[in-house]
Amino acid sequence: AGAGAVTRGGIMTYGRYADSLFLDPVLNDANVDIWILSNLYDTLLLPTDDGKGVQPGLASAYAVAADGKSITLTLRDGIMFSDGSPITAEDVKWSLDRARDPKEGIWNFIDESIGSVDVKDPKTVVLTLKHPDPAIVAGLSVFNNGIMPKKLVEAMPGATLDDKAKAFAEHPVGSGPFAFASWSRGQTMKLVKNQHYWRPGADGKPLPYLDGVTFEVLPDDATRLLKVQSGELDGAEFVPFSRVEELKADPKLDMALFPSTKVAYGTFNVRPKLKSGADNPLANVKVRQALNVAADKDAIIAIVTHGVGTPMSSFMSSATPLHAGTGTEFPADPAKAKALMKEAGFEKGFGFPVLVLAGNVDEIGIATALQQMWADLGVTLEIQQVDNATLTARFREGDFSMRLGYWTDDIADPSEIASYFGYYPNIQAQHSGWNDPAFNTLFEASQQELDPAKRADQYARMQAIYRDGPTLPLYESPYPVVLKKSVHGFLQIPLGNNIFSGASLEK
Amino acid sequence: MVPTLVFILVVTFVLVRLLPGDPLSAIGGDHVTDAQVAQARAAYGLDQPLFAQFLLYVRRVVTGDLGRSIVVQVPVWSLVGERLPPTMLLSGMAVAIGVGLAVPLAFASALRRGRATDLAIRAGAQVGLSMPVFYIGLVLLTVFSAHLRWFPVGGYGDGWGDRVYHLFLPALTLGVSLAAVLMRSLRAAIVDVLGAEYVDFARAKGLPTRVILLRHVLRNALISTLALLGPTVGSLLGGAVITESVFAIPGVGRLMIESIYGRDYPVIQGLTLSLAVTVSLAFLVTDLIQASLDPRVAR
Amino acid sequence: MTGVADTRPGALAVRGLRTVFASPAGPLTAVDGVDLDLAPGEILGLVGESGSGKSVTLRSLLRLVRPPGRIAGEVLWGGRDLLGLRPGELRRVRGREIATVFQEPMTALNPVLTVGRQIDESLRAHTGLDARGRRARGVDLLDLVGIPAPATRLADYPHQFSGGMRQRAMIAIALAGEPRLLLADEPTTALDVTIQDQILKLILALRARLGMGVILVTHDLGVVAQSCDRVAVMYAGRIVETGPVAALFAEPRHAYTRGLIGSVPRAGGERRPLLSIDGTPPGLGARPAGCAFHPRCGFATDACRREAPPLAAVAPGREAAGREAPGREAACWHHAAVAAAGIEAPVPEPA
Amino acid sequence: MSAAPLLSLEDVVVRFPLRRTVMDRLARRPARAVHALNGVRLDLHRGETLGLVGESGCGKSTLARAVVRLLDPDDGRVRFEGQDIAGLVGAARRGFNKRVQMVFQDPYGSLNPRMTVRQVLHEALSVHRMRPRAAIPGRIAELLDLVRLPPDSADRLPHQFSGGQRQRIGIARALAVEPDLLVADELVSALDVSVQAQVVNLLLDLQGRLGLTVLFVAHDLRLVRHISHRVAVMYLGSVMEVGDTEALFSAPRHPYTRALLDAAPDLDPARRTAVAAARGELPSPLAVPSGCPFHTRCPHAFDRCRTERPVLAPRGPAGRAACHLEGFGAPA
Amino acid sequence: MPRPSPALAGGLAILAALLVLALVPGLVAPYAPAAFDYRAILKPPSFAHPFGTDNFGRDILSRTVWATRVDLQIALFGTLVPVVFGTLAGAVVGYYGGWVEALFGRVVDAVVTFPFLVLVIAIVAVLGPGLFNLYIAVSVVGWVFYARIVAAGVALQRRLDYAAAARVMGYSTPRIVLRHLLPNAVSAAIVYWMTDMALCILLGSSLGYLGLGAQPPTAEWGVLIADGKNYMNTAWWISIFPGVAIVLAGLGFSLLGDGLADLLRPKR
Ligand SMILES: Nc1ncnc2c1ncn2[C@@H]1O[C@H](COP(=O)(O)OP(=O)(O)OP(=O)(O)O)[C@@H](O)[C@H]1O
Ligand SMILES: Nc1ncnc2c1ncn2[C@@H]1O[C@H](COP(=O)(O)OP(=O)(O)OP(=O)(O)O)[C@@H](O)[C@H]1O
Ligand SMILES: [Mg+2]
Ligand SMILES: [Mg+2]
Repeated sequence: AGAGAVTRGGIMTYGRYADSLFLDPVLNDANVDIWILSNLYDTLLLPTDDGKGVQPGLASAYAVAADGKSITLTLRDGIMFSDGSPITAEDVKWSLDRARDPKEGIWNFIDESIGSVDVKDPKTVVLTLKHPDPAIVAGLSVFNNGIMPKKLVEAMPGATLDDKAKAFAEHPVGSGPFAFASWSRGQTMKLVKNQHYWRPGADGKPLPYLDGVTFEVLPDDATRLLKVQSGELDGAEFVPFSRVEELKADPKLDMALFPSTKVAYGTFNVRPKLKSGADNPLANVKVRQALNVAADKDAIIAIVTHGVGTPMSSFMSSATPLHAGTGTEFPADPAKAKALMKEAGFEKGFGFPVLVLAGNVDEIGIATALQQMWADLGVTLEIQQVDNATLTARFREGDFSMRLGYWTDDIADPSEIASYFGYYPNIQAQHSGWNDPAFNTLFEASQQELDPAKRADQYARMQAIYRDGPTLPLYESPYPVVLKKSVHGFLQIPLGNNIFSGASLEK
Repeated sequence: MVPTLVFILVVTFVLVRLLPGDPLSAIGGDHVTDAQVAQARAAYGLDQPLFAQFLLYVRRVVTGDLGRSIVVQVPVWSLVGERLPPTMLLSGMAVAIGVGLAVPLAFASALRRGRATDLAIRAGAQVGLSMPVFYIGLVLLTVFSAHLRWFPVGGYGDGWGDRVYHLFLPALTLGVSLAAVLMRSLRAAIVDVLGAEYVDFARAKGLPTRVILLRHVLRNALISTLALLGPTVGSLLGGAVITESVFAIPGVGRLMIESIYGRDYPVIQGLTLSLAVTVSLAFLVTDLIQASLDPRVAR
Repeated sequence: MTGVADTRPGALAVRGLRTVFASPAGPLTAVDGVDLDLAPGEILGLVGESGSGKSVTLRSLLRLVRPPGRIAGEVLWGGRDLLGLRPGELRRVRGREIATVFQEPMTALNPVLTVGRQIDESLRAHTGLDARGRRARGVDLLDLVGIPAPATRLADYPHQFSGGMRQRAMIAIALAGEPRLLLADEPTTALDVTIQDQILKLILALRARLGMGVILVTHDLGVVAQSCDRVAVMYAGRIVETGPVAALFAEPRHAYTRGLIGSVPRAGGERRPLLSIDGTPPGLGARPAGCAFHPRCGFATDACRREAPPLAAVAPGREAAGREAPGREAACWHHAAVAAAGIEAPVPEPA
Repeated sequence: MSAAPLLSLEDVVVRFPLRRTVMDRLARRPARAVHALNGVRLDLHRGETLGLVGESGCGKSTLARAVVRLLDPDDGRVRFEGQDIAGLVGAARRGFNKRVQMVFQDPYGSLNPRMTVRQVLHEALSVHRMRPRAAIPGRIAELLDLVRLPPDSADRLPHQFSGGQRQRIGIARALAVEPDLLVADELVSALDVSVQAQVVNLLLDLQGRLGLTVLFVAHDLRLVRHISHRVAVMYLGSVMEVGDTEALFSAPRHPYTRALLDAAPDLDPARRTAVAAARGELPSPLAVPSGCPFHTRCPHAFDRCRTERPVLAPRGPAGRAACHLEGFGAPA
Repeated sequence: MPRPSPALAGGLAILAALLVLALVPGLVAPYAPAAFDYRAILKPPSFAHPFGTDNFGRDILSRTVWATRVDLQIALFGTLVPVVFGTLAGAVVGYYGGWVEALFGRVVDAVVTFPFLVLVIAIVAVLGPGLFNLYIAVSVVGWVFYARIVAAGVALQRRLDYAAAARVMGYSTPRIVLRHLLPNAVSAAIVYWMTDMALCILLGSSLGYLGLGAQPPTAEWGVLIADGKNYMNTAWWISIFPGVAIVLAGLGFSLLGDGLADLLRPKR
């Protein structure tokens, strides 16, 4: 998509696999919302297109104090909400205070380091930190720190702030490039161009180029693609990997594979005893390593992603800042696997179940392949498909042997994945029960480390330690999006955000 | 009807709470800490004893308040109100198509009993019965929407005409298996009725064949087949779950699955209740139609 | 063999009527060469045991037998062969010239249509009346068959009528086309005696008034005695004996007729054994050779086992009386012996 | 016949409540009931055949069923050898049924289509321990002989028999337990005259040989007259007249009996009439007329008949009739 | 013994063939049902793989054949408890009528109005996925339909004279119900059973679509069809052949049902 001659106007229709739940940046928690919220609510800073850094947003500039304990943000001139009312420093303070309130939603961990938000003057907001936080700048570009119109929210009916916010979320007014127009749940959501958006486009006039975006909810993969192929949609997300080749060959379509932070992995329960009281062979690191090297990642990539993915080289994706791996993590080595099993005393093998998300083709594919690959070790893997709630509940209670899952970063910083994957005090390292004091210490130190080199070193060591960790790293995969050839400038950044502000439709 | 509804309400209430996990485990995913879970449970009153929760729920239902969805945070009433009409329209059209297909086929089959037409129709019905709904749907979509472009690929449309147009293929999908079921029963009924003495009497009266078939045979044959229609509505809703996914129709079938997966207790309960009422109404309507066709059950 | 066919309007002559049903086990002959004559305005009773072919005979006249039944022979109605008519022509005969009444009014009337509607459709098919005219005629017809308050009863459904009224309604429907012949298949068997009595009297009155002929199928010899001019006795798909009612009842000429009459208890014989017929009628597929009745017959001889007797005149001299009072015919080699045995004598055991 | 009756009905009342539909409830129609038996009083003497006639729906079958305890009266009682049978339970009830048996009207419905004749009889004999196990086959052969079924019929299924033969199987089943009283409900109504005669002859024969008491229910006056010692005439759940057969048929003392006799088609073609014997139709048993139930159709009805219900009172030497016209039918 | 009807013969032949496949799948299936061949992924039908291969390179012919065993099991075990329990319950309801029948009517109402899929999903969610729990789920609901059919049949038989005769004979209630009424009332239920078995397979496939049916790598027709869903344009053979198998089995059951209906109809 050339930047030179963009065409303006038109409504882009985009097929989604599921509908949004609700449009409040603080109270919500699901990717279906997160990935589109930035179109409605702008943040002070914006993630860069490669997902690894930040760029100015509603704040035209920011300055981190030398001690790292405060940040001064300068608001851009003339910024307005989509209803035309000005965005004030009060709105910013109110929004950030709500976002960091531990009683509101589940994303406040991003703002955990903020001690207070103060309006210094109508154009300046100062964040005072409890401790230096290398991730906070990136955090300000995350959806939950989106800026909302304080007055409008508070004017909503409802007894509590939560009630008001929920009512507001049904017809939100935001600061992003698009404004909410209408929503038929389960069917379509219509966004229209925010006439007051600040950001200039390539032609010098404000973004977005499009007059609007219409999301259509099409849960069935085949149907979603048929709708693009028949020309009824301009684009669709979540193309099944099995269809990528076929769509690439279609001259009318543009099969985009956007780089992502998405990783697919397995998590083992490493507690010595299972919930049932039985001994857990997976507590033995040698067993885990044996299973790891027995799993042929390339074969899995071939089967599941039809060659679209790449093997993981660390527990985090190579698109995540401070990623430190080289080459395939645990390359396939059947002989070594057998040896390791023997060392561990499980020459004869054993059996255990794996939880996969019911109906998820990728997870079932992975599990089926693993089942076959591990059979050579005498390991019998029993596949149990469960729904998401069951999966999470059992996971959280430590009532599992192994599960499959995938992860994408929400913030351009490695701390998010590290805290959830390895740092025991947060959620017991993915509820696996893996508790490595060295990892924990390194992580805690890295959370306050402002020197990028030192922090990089800490992360390199964490990633090394994690090789004895509770996961089975599998593959990284891009976001497969199919677009009509006439669509230009649409972007899904590695953090998942769908960016429509730069998209345009060729007439 | 009321005792049935109460029974269903209690069963649903207990059942959904037996499900592992809760609304928060469904939506929070990997990001939620134990403290956050506890906090949210308290906020929704899920930490209360089950019985207390039930009393509270019943008290609210009696006043017409079905509560608010935990997952999408809208009142259950409006959610159901939005999602029920597409499913009703879909089912209605499916019934119309099913009956529309079944009647002529049943006649053709019954009148040419044992001959090639009959065998072909019955074999077709068997295929219709044996095909999974999602497969029929995808085949129809591929052929009529993607290749021939006669119909839109899924969706619900705006305005009545457009909606009927959008729902035609999904209704056909459901209608095919419905037609197969109805055809079989109607064929048997027609064969029966053709043997009835009043058909002989009608012929003895010198009536034209068309009058005999439509006025005497069809009407009587429909009566017994209609009895089948009520229960079919229930299974139609089951089939709708998958059809709605394949054709991207914002109906209650999909909402039900989503709510179960999301453990959205208020929505599941509200939906079950409204579906039960709908099905009961469907039974009532079939009873009424039956009564209008059959004076013997009236009075 | 019966003589030349009567070709006057309103006269019926049946010649060699055969009705065969195809079945997996081979053809089943339900009616096996029936000859019948009916003068205009005459009431003919058709009696016989269950399964002897009375109903099939009656239905065959109007080709109302359904597949896999096949009809052969001649049904001459005013000289025209009904079996050769095209469907459209046949429809104009059915209901208009020849009407039918069935045994079970509850099953012969369509339960989901009002009685008025069922009369109306007949009127529509057979008269040129407009809607108002048909309604008025419908009221007249119900009135004619003795249904009180006919105007209000038109809107009723059959189940709202009593058994007797249903049978009257069916007769009213049959009369809609002003037929010259009424085929009545056991019109009173399902009714109580008092109602049966009323319906029979009604049919007699209608015959007198409209001058139509009637074929009355029944089990009940009493009904025949009380309402018919002539009677034909059927056994195993054949007519075994015909004749004027009084003569035939007084002096049966076929062993089967004799057995039938003797089976009916009569005053004075209380608590004494009846003159029954032993055994059961033969199945359709396995009709005995010769006279079909011979296995149950006390008079049977080798001749009976060998050859089937033809239906032949048995009272010489009476034939000269002409068509209006055709003479007696019987299909029995031993009709003289049977006549001589009388109906009071004990049954001879079959040989 | 002054000895105590074998069985007596004392003011037996049976009602069948109609199910109320939703519409009935909405329209607040009161619950209605079929009045099947309205206080029937009748005695059955040892060794006699009592014929019970009446038009369809008058309660004949209901009475028969009350006698064998297929249903219990809502009021009044049925006494067998003086004992109220309503109180019999368990073994006593089984013992009662062993002595009071029934044969049914429908030759097709009254036999289990999946049981051979042998199974039917074997079950009856073994459940009631009528014979030691080893003697059962012999007894089955005896029974078949008794009802004149060929010996090779034992292993056949009901559908392989004709209607008359099936009724014989029903009789054999009843006789297997050697009852004192046999209730025959329309035993031959579904059969052809010729076959009727066979079964009637058999019944007459058995009654004489085994000393059975028979309650013979039928609507065919000729048959009832032929077979019965005494006859009871029912109308709308009440007994209108009861008396010795000969007296009742030659000089009926109730207008209803008269009408029934006149309506029955005579075998003699010479006795034709042009006018129907009875007018009107049977009233609905849901709304039995007040007073004499027959008054709506009775040519002799007068005011009293419409209000006061006549009781069964002696008429003539051995009969009773329920009619206000005491002199009706009396020899002049 | 009368000649078996063509329907009965045809149905039996189809099912016998399927039964043979179920018992000795190796007879026809050239490969193990779960054996991968990464070199032969998504291959169209060929001599080596007559029905082609799927995305794991598994042989569709072998999987379709091996699935016969699973699907016949589903048909049988998914309906066994409903048939037995439903029949007995129906006998009781049909015999006693009255308030028992009224109560049962309520149960039927509730079951018919209750969204079945909710129940299945709930049961599977509580007890875990897999065929056994699928059986439990369909049994919880399924018995009602048999009970309804049998109850209607028994109520009909109960009114016939032979039932009255059995009571007059002084037989005990269990004897009357089990020996006399039930054998004459079950034929409709048996015919329905045949249809139900076919429906059960189909249900298994719908649940397979939702991931609640047979678990991988078990080959099951419905799951096989669902597996092929994403390959309809590129590898039609994945779902066509199992689809044919389902139709065939359905045909077998339905023919058998028709044939049995003829056979079981009591002779008159
Ligand atoms: N459609 C048919 N297919 C085969 N056989 C038939 C058919 N209709 C009648 N029959 C047979 O033809 C024979 C004559 O039947 P028909 O009904 O005429 O007897 P019927 O004398 O009227 O007896 P009933 O007094 O019982 O009415 C019977 O054996 C009957 O079974
Ligand atoms: N189980 C029942 N439920 C409701 N009504 C019944 C029942 N049994 C009989 N009746 C009604 O009771 C009345 C008497 O019936 P019953 O069978 O005793 O008459 P019947 O004299 O035997 O008649 P038929 O000659 O027709 O056999 C009838 O109106 C009948 O409809
Ligand atoms: Mg007949
Ligand atoms: Mg009776």
